[in-house]
Amino acid sequence: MAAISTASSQKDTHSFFARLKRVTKSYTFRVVIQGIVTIWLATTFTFFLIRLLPGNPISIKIDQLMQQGYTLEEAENQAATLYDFNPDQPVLEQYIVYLGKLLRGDLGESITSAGTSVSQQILRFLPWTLISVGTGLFISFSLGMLLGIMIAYWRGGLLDNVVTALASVLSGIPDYVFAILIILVAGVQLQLFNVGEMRGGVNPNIEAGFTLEYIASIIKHAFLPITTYVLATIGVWTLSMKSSTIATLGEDYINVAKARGLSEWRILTAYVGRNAMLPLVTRLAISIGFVLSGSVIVERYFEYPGLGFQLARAVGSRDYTTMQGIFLVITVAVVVSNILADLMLSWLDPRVTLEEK
Amino acid sequence: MSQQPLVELHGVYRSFEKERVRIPVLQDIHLNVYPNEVLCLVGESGCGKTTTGKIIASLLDASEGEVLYNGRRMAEYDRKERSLIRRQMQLVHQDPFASLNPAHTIGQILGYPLKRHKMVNGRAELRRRIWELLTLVDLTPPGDIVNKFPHQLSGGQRQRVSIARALTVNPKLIVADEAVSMVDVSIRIGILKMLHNLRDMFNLAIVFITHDLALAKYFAWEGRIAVMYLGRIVEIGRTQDIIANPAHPYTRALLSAVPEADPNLTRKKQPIPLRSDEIPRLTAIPPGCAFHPRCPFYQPGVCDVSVPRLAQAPGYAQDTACIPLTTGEQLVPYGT
Amino acid sequence: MFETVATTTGLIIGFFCGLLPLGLGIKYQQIKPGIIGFVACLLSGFACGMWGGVPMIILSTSVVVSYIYVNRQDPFTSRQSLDEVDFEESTQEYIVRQMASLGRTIRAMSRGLLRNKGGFIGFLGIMFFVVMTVFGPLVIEYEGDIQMDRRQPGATTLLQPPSWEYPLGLDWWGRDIVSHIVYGGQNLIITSIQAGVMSTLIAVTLGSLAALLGGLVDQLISALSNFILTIPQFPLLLVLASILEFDNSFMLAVLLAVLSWPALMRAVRAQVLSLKERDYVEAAITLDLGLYHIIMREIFPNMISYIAINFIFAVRAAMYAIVGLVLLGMSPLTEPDWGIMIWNSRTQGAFYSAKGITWALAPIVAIALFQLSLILFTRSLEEIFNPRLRKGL
Amino acid sequence: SAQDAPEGTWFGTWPYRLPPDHHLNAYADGGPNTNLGNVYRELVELAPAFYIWSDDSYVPMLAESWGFTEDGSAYEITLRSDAMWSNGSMVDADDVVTTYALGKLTGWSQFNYIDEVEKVDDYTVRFHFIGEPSLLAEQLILREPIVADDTYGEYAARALELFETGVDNTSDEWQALLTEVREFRPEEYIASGPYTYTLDDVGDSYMTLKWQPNSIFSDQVQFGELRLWAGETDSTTPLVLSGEIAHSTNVYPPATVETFVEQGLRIITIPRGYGPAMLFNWNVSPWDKVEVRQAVALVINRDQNAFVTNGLGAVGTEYMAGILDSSVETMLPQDVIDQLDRYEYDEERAAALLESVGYSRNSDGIWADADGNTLSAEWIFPAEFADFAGASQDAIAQLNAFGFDITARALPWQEVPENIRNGTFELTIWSWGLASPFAARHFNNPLQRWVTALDDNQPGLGIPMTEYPYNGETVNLDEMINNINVGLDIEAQKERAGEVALIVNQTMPYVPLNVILSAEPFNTEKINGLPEDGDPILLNPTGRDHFIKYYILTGVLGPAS
Amino acid sequence: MSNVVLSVKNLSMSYLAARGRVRAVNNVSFDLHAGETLAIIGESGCGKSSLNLTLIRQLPTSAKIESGQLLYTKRDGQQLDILQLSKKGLQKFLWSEISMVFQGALNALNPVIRISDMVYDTGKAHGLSKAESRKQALDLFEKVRLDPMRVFRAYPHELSGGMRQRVLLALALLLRPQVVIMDEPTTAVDILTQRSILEVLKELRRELNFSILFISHDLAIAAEIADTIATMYAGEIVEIGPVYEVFYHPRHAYTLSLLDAAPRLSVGAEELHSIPGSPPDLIEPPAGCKFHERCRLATDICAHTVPPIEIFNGNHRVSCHHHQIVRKEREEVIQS
Ligand SMILES: Nc1ncnc2c1ncn2[C@@H]1O[C@H](COP(=O)(O)OP(=O)(O)OP(=O)(O)O)[C@@H](O)[C@H]1O
Ligand SMILES: Nc1ncnc2c1ncn2[C@@H]1O[C@H](COP(=O)(O)OP(=O)(O)OP(=O)(O)O)[C@@H](O)[C@H]1O
Ligand SMILES: [Mg+2]
Ligand SMILES: [Mg+2]
Repeated sequence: MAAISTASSQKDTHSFFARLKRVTKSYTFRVVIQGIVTIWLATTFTFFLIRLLPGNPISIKIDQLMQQGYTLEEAENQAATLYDFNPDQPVLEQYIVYLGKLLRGDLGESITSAGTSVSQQILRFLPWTLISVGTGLFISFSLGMLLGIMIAYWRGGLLDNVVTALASVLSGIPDYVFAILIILVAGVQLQLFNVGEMRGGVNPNIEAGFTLEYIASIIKHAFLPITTYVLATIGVWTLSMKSSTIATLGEDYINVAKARGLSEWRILTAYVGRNAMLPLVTRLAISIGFVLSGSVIVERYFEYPGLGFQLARAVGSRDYTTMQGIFLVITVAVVVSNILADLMLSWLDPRVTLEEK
Repeated sequence: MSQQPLVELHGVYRSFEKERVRIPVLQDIHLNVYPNEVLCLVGESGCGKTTTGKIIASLLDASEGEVLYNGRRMAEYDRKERSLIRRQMQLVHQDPFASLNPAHTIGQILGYPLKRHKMVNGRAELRRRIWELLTLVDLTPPGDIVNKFPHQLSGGQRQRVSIARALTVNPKLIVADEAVSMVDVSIRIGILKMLHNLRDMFNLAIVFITHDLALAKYFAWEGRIAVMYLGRIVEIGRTQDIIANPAHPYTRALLSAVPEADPNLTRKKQPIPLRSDEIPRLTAIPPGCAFHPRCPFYQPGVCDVSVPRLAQAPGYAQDTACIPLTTGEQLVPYGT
Repeated sequence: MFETVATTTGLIIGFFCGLLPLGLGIKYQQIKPGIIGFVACLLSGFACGMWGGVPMIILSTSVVVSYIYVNRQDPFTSRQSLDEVDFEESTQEYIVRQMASLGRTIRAMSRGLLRNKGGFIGFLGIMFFVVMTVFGPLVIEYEGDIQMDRRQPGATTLLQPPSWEYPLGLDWWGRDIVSHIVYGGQNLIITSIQAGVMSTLIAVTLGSLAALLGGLVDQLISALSNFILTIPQFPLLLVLASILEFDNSFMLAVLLAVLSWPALMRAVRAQVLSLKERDYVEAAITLDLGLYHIIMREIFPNMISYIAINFIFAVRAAMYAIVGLVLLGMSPLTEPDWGIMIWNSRTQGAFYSAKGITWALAPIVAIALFQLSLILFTRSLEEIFNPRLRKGL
Repeated sequence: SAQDAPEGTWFGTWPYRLPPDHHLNAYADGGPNTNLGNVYRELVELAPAFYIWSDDSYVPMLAESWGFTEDGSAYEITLRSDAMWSNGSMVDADDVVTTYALGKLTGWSQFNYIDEVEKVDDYTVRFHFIGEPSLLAEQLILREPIVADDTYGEYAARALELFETGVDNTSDEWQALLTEVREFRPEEYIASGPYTYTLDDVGDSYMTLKWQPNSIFSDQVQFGELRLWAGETDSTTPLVLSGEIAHSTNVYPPATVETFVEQGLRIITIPRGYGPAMLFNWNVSPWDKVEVRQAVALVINRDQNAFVTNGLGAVGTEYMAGILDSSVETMLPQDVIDQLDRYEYDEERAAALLESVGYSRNSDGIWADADGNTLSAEWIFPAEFADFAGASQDAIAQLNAFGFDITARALPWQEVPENIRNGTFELTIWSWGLASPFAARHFNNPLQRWVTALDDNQPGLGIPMTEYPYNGETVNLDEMINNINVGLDIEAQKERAGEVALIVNQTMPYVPLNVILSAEPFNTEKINGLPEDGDPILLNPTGRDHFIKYYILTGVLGPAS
Repeated sequence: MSNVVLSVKNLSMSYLAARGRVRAVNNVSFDLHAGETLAIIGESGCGKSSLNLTLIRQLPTSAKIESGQLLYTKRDGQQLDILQLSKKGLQKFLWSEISMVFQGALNALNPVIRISDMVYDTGKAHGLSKAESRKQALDLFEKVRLDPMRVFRAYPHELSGGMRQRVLLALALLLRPQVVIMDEPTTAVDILTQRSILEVLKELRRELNFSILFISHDLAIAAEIADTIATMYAGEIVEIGPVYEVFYHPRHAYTLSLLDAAPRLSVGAEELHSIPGSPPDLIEPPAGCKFHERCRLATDICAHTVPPIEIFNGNHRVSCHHHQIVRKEREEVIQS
């Protein structure tokens, strides 16, 4: 019986259905479908959610104008025609229209800046978040790994005690506190840098381009937010890496490698480091997704033109379409970074094969 | 043996679904376990010994085929009876470190089943029973043991606790899954002897799972051995018959490969060379006789075509699953 | 939770509760544990009245009994053979024995607490905040109203820098910042703990269910957690916070819990899946000990340290989120509250004023210290719940 | 003229938006109105005239002369003939017509008063009134910046064509054109003022307005560029502190202002034109009872409340007449002023009032009626506005000390007006008064703003404006307010304002707590030419009539040497 | 026998534990000759692995070598004391002179890099070029009956347990050391795989002529491949001698008990005995002969006096008070 079934299953592989079955079972297919479904669900959820927010773009605008000293009459008349938004349209109808556009890759126009597409806005602001958050995460992850390995390898030493204590302290403080403290202490009190010059994403009078000056300016401006992100997250990475490394150090292959006379560097990197970082990769991916949405407060303090900054503005003015677009970006980022984590894990760890997962 | 078997496995198949791949672990197992007998399951790692043991102990269900307990299927019993039947089949695990909950004292470990199944009345009787059980498995003085946590005991002591725990519910059958392979050589025999004693005392049947043939031989000298290969039983019969006169090529290879604790004996042994060292994966079991790619007596066109069934071969007392043998042919080395 | 904060009645209750361990200690010459037991009863009675005193009687008496019991031979464990053993024991003896074992467990746990230096410092930190919120009000009066009379001649605000009279200075309303630090932790801490408890509960329940039941339930729970994990959390919280208009902080705790369980749920599920496969669980199944026993006695005790640690992390995360929400202008909490202090000091520009900087920093420091204590404390938790370190019953 | 830009730079702040949200279309959100605000926009696009508050007069900007026509049915302005746009074309009547054509299309409030904008000759434009002429309309006309025909002409022409056909603004054609106008993105910002900018000048942290030579003010101004730093209060504070900024229009909390003073910055205090008022929901008992409201007014110490609101930058309300105290003298007749109840702090009088409507203190010291209903309520306030939040918390504390039972709830600021509109509140705080020389506008906020100006399904404050109970009868308060500033007879307007003021004063439909001043930091190391304290120009409030606008244009302000 | 390669003299080592010093290796002396296979047998926890780690100085930081000499003679006759080597010197020395195959092949290979990388790493650390390493490795893979090219490119998880064990063997021989230490190299593998590894090992030994220090608790394997057997108990070598001597004429009660506890496959029904009790605490070992508490031959003298070391037939070294009784008993058993 077994003989027959194996033989026939080999024949099957050529039929159309078998191929279809293989496709539906393949990693890529599954991941893509799952990702799309998740994104759709999350999008739908947020769509209805944000329309439950009190106030709508028009009334918010009126109140803003009046805050600037316009009379109600003026403010209302101005605001009423400012936006192409009909608050009385049924939400379901809005949703269907939105979804239809989304399927065509159209994120719609910003409500509070008629004529500007949400994609334009996202293209404008996303890179800055990516630069700052990405670099921050990269630095804190790599530095945390390095420190973690080091203090685990020389555990019990002075370095270990100092770094562990410091990491514990750092991991106990929220990021926005770092943002405030950096500005206040380093900027205003100690005057270590010029607060004004450090704001924004790049110097205003620099030509955008692939020039040294431009890049230097980007780095300079991203410095403070990056420092904030690094300070806020490095402790956790260091401590996690430490415990992961300690676990790895107990493995036989490390002892064998030592006995084989390998250089300490080689052992530390290819044998300890690579194995110890495996459990951290998944967590790295999760954080990538989350920092995008978590940077609201920090970006606000540094006037950093990232997605969080724009999101805060959009929420404040109830710019539904922009909010929706940014939420979509964040959702996609979470989904994509999870996939990336899988890929990275399968690249780092040959035991993981995606097809089987 | 005309006795009513305790457990009967009729054409049992078992497979596991792992990451969307179906792994056929057991195929077409026919096996009876009789009261008070010793049955040894031997075979290489991953051949399905534990799975068989768990099916016997009703810890796992068969995917296909019938399992009868006392002649009836589990489903035919009512709730109460089922619980009783379950309890009559106990399993002793291989790893004495993992089989005792580190959070409980030995007294608690033994006390829970006693209390749960109302085997005792009152605290005094509970303590008396625990005492008896510990004495029974040679953990004396019991007072030293009851209040200890598992991590405070040695491996051998823990294994004894496991056995005592199995005894709390008055079982009829104990499946000892590699019960001594993780305890020290020097104390293995002690535990095995104790198992034998308990068997006599309580009329127990013991299914002894091991990969150590010498140990199997020692323990089941009066009983039976079933040799498994890739999810099938390839040979089953009285221990003495199999050891003296192994039929299946796989059994022969095994027996010839085992080193002996005696320099003269072991250096004189002639191992039967296999055609390949590679064990096929369960997901790609060779067609026909699963052993044929490695079998030194492989007969093309016979062995790789149809699956052999257990049957008595001429000249052998035991049952074996080898087509050439059961059809009365002589085994000739492949290629000659 | 601390509703019966430090009353005289509590003190009396605590005093009488403490007499039992003290008396026992004196009678059996275990003076030191007796006195410690007395003090523990006194303090906990003082802090929480009946709710603190009575449980503490049991705990402290057990500890004292465990010291006394060391010298007595257990008839059960001391004899060599079956015939000599007297298996009968009176209920009283039984209770005493059980108490001794409870006492020993407590002692083992406190040893675990002391073993890790960092963890112990964390514990002290937590205790500091607990004592501050519970007993602080005895010493320091809460100032909720504006104190116009503290306006100094010519001053344009009521802000004052630290002085002997007001060690942390005065806030914008001229109120003593110390009083707000002392009173302001309660709400935040309790809300965070509520959120932590709920999210841990949800995570543990759903995680265990998913792992134990498997199949469709498992898939549904996993899908739900995936979904929650992919929704952008922080903005979502922001939106929900303004939609739900929290009337009490409990709602906020619920919301935080609902959003934060998935990560822990996954871990618990994995944990239960692996525990489920443990041999001793299988043994319990063959012994037919029942599902309840398997979950509560076999699986749970081995997860407790993991759960406890994750509970701490959940509390931390909740506190982060609450303060973050406050900073974004969702301030569902009313004064006194550290988060609101940060908010107020920020809107009043205290960060940029030499007079106000302590107002701005005090709550931040308080929160950071509390969080740090929590983190450090997790190290001790591991030791406390490690059964390997518990010696004998 | 081939002259060079002046040397200096003005450092200001404004929370402008970043591209791509930032654009140059004055008729859409995200355009100059948003990005330059009412302070800086007129430095790019001049209005016909600038208003001086101290003597109620206009000084010319684009216009040369202005005034009502003889019969009063129209208003006429004549533009200066030498005014030029930055692209070289002249500022003429066509620009005005264009400005208003699109204004009408986008629904400007000027068209509540004017009917038609007629080009008389190249430099003269006539505005025809719908009804009676009014001084209010005059101000609207004179203070509206004029946009360039070169930029908007095409759309204006189409708008005018559309108006010819007689369709109204609900029609598809109208909406289609409106959408087109909204989405229009001018490439160049054509300026009549001495400054202009391109989108390249908009940076993440500041934008730069650059000098251009063609304006009538170009040779007067002393700054070669205006640098506007982005950001709201919290992110600009460090900049002010580090001396980066010459002047900021942001609202800084008093503690920060105090620090500014310590840093050597000059603080100039000018009117802001509003203050916090305690608002009642009239649909919720007992807040519809005049005695209760009066009692409330009596037991809040308004000076203390002002101090908590904004330190020395707020003044407790004195006259309680619904008109900003600074304007009471000029807007009301003296006999009315004498009759006004000042609601001095008086617990006994308040207690008597409450007892007169059946309240007494219960055992907890809380006021309760015969059925035991206490005077309890929830008070919502905007969390982000430190001043309003402070005022609320203080008022609540004071009321509770007297025996009310009020709980506070902070909300994101956007939610407070939303709740007011929907009538879903009991007590709250929002602004009262307005920086306007017209009494009607003072009364408008909050009386009309939160009642008659709302949609039909929005209960707002629940005040019966058209049947307002007063002295045992009802009056149409709404109409009374609307009529105040009609016509050109100033004395009659005073009388009418007086009647309303008395009603407000005696019935306390809301409690005007205090008036907030704008304490603005100026860095004298960066600028020169600031007015001395007490200079009449400092009566100009912040915002649209901010004095720096006038001083920059006329070159009074210049860089510090 | 020919010249001595490794001479261990009075080696003692202990671990620092919470309760005190764990004397895991106690005054151990033996000589390992060129081409000789020395098997060390003993119960779990008796210090076999600790001895091994001490020889190559790969002990954890909590361990301390207290005394002794490890004299090693290089091929060119140069003699050195391993304990005196500098860190650098040791790095060069290990693997090129002494290499080892660790207990538990599963974990001895880095799971995330290819076998080839591990080969290159090892080669590079000892000055071999990539090409040389590769050539050597492929050659050795061939010798241990692996498919060289496939294995060379594989990741560890792609290989079966037996293959991994052989890879480790090949890796150990990469630099042609004189001595290979093997710590239970076949415990975790199946009988047939174990057989093939043993065959490979024998072949390699014949071809490459290296000495083996073989650590095992399996008497049978020791019986099969060892030239000399050393019995270890509680950190001490209690008996050492040629394999036939030790198996057929043992002189230590512990060795005798071990032999009594080892089942043999081809012997039929046997009477076996386990050793009662468990190995002594290495922190506070018993006085006198450390085995006396578990020894059925023990007399008073055993409890007080440490038995002297006695040498029989020139190379059979024993320390047991009752060596004569032992010898007699065993001979009786063999006779029967
Ligand atoms: N729960 C399970 N899920 C998936 N696969 C399983 C499961 N249990 C066992 N298997 C697989 O079934 C096969 C046989 O397992 P089993 O434990 O019965 O073998 P065994 O003969 O006892 O091996 P060993 O000697 O290693 O204990 C193995 O390949 C194993 O991976
Ligand atoms: N790092 C360590 N610290 C403290 N004690 C140790 C350490 N390693 C081993 N020991 C102890 O030293 C003794 C000898 O251990 P070792 O591992 O050498 O035994 P073994 O004979 O190799 O046992 P097995 O057969 O189980 O491998 C044991 O009692 C063990 O508990
Ligand atoms: Mg098994
Ligand atoms: Mg070992």
